[in-house]
Amino acid sequence: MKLELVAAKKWINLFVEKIEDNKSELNELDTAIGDGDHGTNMDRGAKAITDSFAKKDPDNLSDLYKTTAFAMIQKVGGAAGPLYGTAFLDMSKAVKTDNLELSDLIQIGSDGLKRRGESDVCMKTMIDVWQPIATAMKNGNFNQQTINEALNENKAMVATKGRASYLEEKSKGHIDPGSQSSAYLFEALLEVMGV
Amino acid sequence: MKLELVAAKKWINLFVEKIEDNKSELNELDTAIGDGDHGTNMDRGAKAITDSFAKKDPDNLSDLYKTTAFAMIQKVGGAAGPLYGTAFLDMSKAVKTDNLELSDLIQIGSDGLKRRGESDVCMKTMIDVWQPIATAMKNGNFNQQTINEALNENKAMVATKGRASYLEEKSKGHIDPGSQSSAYLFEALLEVMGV
Amino acid sequence: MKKIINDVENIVPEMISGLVRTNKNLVRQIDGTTAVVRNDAKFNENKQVGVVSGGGSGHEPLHAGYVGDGMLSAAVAGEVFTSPTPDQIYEAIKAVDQGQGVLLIVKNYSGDVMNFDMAKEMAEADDIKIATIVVDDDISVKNSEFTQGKRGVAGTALVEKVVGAAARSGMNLDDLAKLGQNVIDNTKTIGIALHAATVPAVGHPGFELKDDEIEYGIGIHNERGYAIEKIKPSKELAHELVEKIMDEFTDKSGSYAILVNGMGGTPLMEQYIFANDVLNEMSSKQIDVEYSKVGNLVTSLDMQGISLTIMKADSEWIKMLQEPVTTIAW
Amino acid sequence: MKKIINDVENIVPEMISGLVRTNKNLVRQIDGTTAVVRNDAKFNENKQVGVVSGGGSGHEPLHAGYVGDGMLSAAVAGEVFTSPTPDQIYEAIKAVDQGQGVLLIVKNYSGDVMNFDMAKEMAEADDIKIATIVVDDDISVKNSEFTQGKRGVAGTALVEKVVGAAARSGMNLDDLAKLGQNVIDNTKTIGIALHAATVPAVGHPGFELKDDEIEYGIGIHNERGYAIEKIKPSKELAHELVEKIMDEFTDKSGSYAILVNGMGGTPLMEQYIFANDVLNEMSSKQIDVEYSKVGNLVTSLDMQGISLTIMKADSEWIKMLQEPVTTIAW
Ligand SMILES: Nc1ncnc2c1ncn2[C@@H]1O[C@H](COP(=O)(O)OP(=O)(O)O)[C@@H](O)[C@H]1O
Ligand SMILES: Nc1ncnc2c1ncn2[C@@H]1O[C@H](COP(=O)(O)OP(=O)(O)O)[C@@H](O)[C@H]1O
Ligand SMILES: [Mg+2]
Ligand SMILES: [Mg+2]
Ligand SMILES: [Mg+2]
Ligand SMILES: [Mg+2]
Repeated sequence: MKLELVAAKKWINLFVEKIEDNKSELNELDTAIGDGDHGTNMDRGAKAITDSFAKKDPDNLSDLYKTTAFAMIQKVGGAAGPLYGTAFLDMSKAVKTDNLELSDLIQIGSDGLKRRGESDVCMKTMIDVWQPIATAMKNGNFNQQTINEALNENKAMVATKGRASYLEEKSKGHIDPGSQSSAYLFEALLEVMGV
Repeated sequence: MKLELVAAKKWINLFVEKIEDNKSELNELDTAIGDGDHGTNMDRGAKAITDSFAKKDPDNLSDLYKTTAFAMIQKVGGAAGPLYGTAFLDMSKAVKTDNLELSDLIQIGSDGLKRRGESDVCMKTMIDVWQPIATAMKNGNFNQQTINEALNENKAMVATKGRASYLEEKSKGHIDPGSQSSAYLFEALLEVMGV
Repeated sequence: MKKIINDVENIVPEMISGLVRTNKNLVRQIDGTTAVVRNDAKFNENKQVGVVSGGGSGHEPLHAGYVGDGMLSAAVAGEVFTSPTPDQIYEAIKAVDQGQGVLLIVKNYSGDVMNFDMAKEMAEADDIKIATIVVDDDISVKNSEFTQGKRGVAGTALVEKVVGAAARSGMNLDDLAKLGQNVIDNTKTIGIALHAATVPAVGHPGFELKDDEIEYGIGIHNERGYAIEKIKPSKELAHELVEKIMDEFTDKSGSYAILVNGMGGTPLMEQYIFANDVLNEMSSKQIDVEYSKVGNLVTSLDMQGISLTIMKADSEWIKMLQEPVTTIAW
Repeated sequence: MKKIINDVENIVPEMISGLVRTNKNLVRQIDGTTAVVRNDAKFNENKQVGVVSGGGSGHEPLHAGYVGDGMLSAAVAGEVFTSPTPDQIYEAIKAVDQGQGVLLIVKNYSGDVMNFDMAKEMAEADDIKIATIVVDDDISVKNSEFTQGKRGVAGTALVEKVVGAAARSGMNLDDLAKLGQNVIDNTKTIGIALHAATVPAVGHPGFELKDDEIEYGIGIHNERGYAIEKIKPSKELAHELVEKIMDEFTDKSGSYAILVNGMGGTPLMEQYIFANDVLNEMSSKQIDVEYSKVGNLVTSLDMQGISLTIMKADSEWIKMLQEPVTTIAW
């Protein structure tokens, strides 16, 4: 399956909505094992996306993802800004000439996260959501269950990257905030895909 | 009635005891309408008196009051130090050649307070205890009742001197801490007088 | 009460010892006292009027933090919130007198006034010339015959800065006292508290405020203020405090200096936000601010709160405020 | 939560505006950013390697308070506890580059590292020479492959001081980066909290401690530490922290510098008492302390607590720590 411009725009807009609705929940998750700002950071990014779209409505896929990336890079800060920013920037570059299968697109985003964060799955970061979803898409069985399972596994992990890693064993039993915001991204995608 | 050396020494020692026993109560009174340190201040003075007596046991009345005065001046600080210090220093000077009637002695102390504090009765300070007691002594009717009434009147006053005066009307309904410590001084005196 | 201390009785000597040992090039402690005096080469060469201040502890960095070239010659620390004793002040006076006399800067509390007075009498017996100025910048207390008079609060730091600069420049004792009094008359402060201070010997906050309340007009010793209100945005606080203070100046022309002072438990972040709002207020009133300073200058232990000081200052005073000094904390 | 602020969203721009407007002679703000850059005459004449630091806000006076002659060329403020964005850092780099390149001083947090890295890539595309040093002085976190590595905390201020002095003296970019890394390797910090900080956007403290508890090993963003214990006298705290830090130095000879740092809500009084105890500990271990500094240098909003930094510093570094600087807050 490929996502065309209209659907992709709806995806990003739904993501923006979900972030705004769950700002305090994300802050609370980050208060438990981080520094309490992930909701505030992502909300700033969400508002920046809306502003950018209002200023210039993206008229092709590459532009849509690039605009999203720049809003995140320029407004989010923290760890989440460069991470989401790099994922979407890489996705934007990849669809410059041709659209891609969703599974390939998300895999490219996931690889961007790994490169920017010098990290991988099982370190209790948002990669624990992106990578299993990219894989599930490739296998044709991406659904809400995929997201829930990814979050559950993430919750049980001990962090080895990001702020939560300072807590070592004590990071267990909490959902990583970046994984939760990524879960919203993919729940938005599910809605758009109509699954 | 006159107080001779042995009785006078007992008086000061009893005062020291009462101050030490009631340090936190005096701090609490001062917390309500001052800055919370009157008990700590007086306790420091009390310990200094004991130390001075241990170093050199005063062998005449003038020396006894002077040692008390110096301990207060050098160790108490705040408002209470110079006030008690001046009262006892003036009393020490007055008994240099001859002992005095108690009523005259306390009147001299009370006058010392007024001079040092540029203050008088009805300003909600320790003078509200010293002055009525000096007067009662002159009239031959000094007893526990005198002290209680002085404190009661003091409690009802609005402060116009010292820190409590910043509270204006709100200083009403609290006993002035310096008046309470002076009450201990005169309760100690009552015990020594055997009334 | 949770505090990083040892015995409550030793708080002041241990604090002064820590301050002196970490600043040996700037200050030394006078033996047997908790008084701190300049320890720089220039001090011993120079002949200037000595400037001595002091008062209860708990207002750090006031006063010891302001000892040094261009500000105080010595500072005397009393117990927490308690005036120092006359003998300590007397020792400080003797340590700084260079034959031109000594100016005492006293905050207007009966304890401080009485103890400095006794010290003055002791020094005068040694033929040391002494003048005293009493700082009473807190406009939240009315200056009437029914009170002790206004309190000395954060404006004290500005007074010490101007007087210190003038003393360094060689001004004589009489003129210095006149200048100091003039500065005091043109310096007005008001403070608010979000949370009272905890005096170590007492062990609990001096008063309680609800989660959404602030108190206007508090002193620096947990003295209660004149009103409790719901907390407001910084902008509105700035508006109210600026109005209140500027009302005290009959002639609003000329230039001004401001000090936004943290009470000890309030982060610099909030102080800068408030300072920004104060400057907005001042410029909307077309009042010319030529000097501004922000920080924990005159604190009240761990109190959360802020005070605003406005000084009507001609260009000479502004210059004196700006001059570099060599102190621990200015 | 009671704070003197306006909208939570505007905390950082309003704070930076307050800081810049009250220090116009020292710093200016780069248009459209919350980056602050030197504004003194000497800066524009001088040709030196630029030194840029930055990070999340809430640690004031770090970093903007250290911009000035002899320390930082510019500082970039992110949102509260949030790394600044690459474009802001990039603007600061461009504003300070004088042809000799720019050194970035970054605290070791994934957000800071990533955003400074992106800014570096942007600047290098403009042919500006960039070197980066990453401060990781917090020994309470083990430096293993299983964590992000050690955190950058209060030692950052000392690193900025030494590197700033060397940059002023004309050291080139490569040597400066080498010096900086060497200083970092010899700087160790550990912190304790009595009360967690309240992030304005969250509205409640990051964690709760009982009335008699302290937490060892906390970070400057409310990161939990390694142990909760009953509060102890300052002496015992000093003993434990000094032991823990000195264990990290294999060779205990030579001279040392110490920094006793308040976390924002802890009065100077307690900091000096603790410093006194630290100096006692050091001298009982016959360790030679040649420089010491006390104050709220690297804070964590309104956190109550303290950190101790010990740096093994040869006489040249000690001299660089002592050199006067012209900044808002050093
Ligand atoms: N090195 C990394 N690799 C991948 N993801 C990371 C890394 N570091 C942090 N993250 C992600 O970033 C999230 C934190 O984002 P945020 O709270 O906005 O930034 P900060 O940690 O700077 O406050 C974490 O929950 C985690 O998912
Ligand atoms: N001007 C004054 N005249 C007489 N008594 C005074 C005066 N000022 C203060 N006092 C007395 O001193 C007491 C306060 O002493 P203390 O708490 O030890 O000092 P401080 O007020 O400096 O903290 C008051 O309760 C009052 O009785
Ligand atoms: Mg975070
Ligand atoms: Mg008192
Ligand atoms: Mg007192
Ligand atoms: Mg953050």
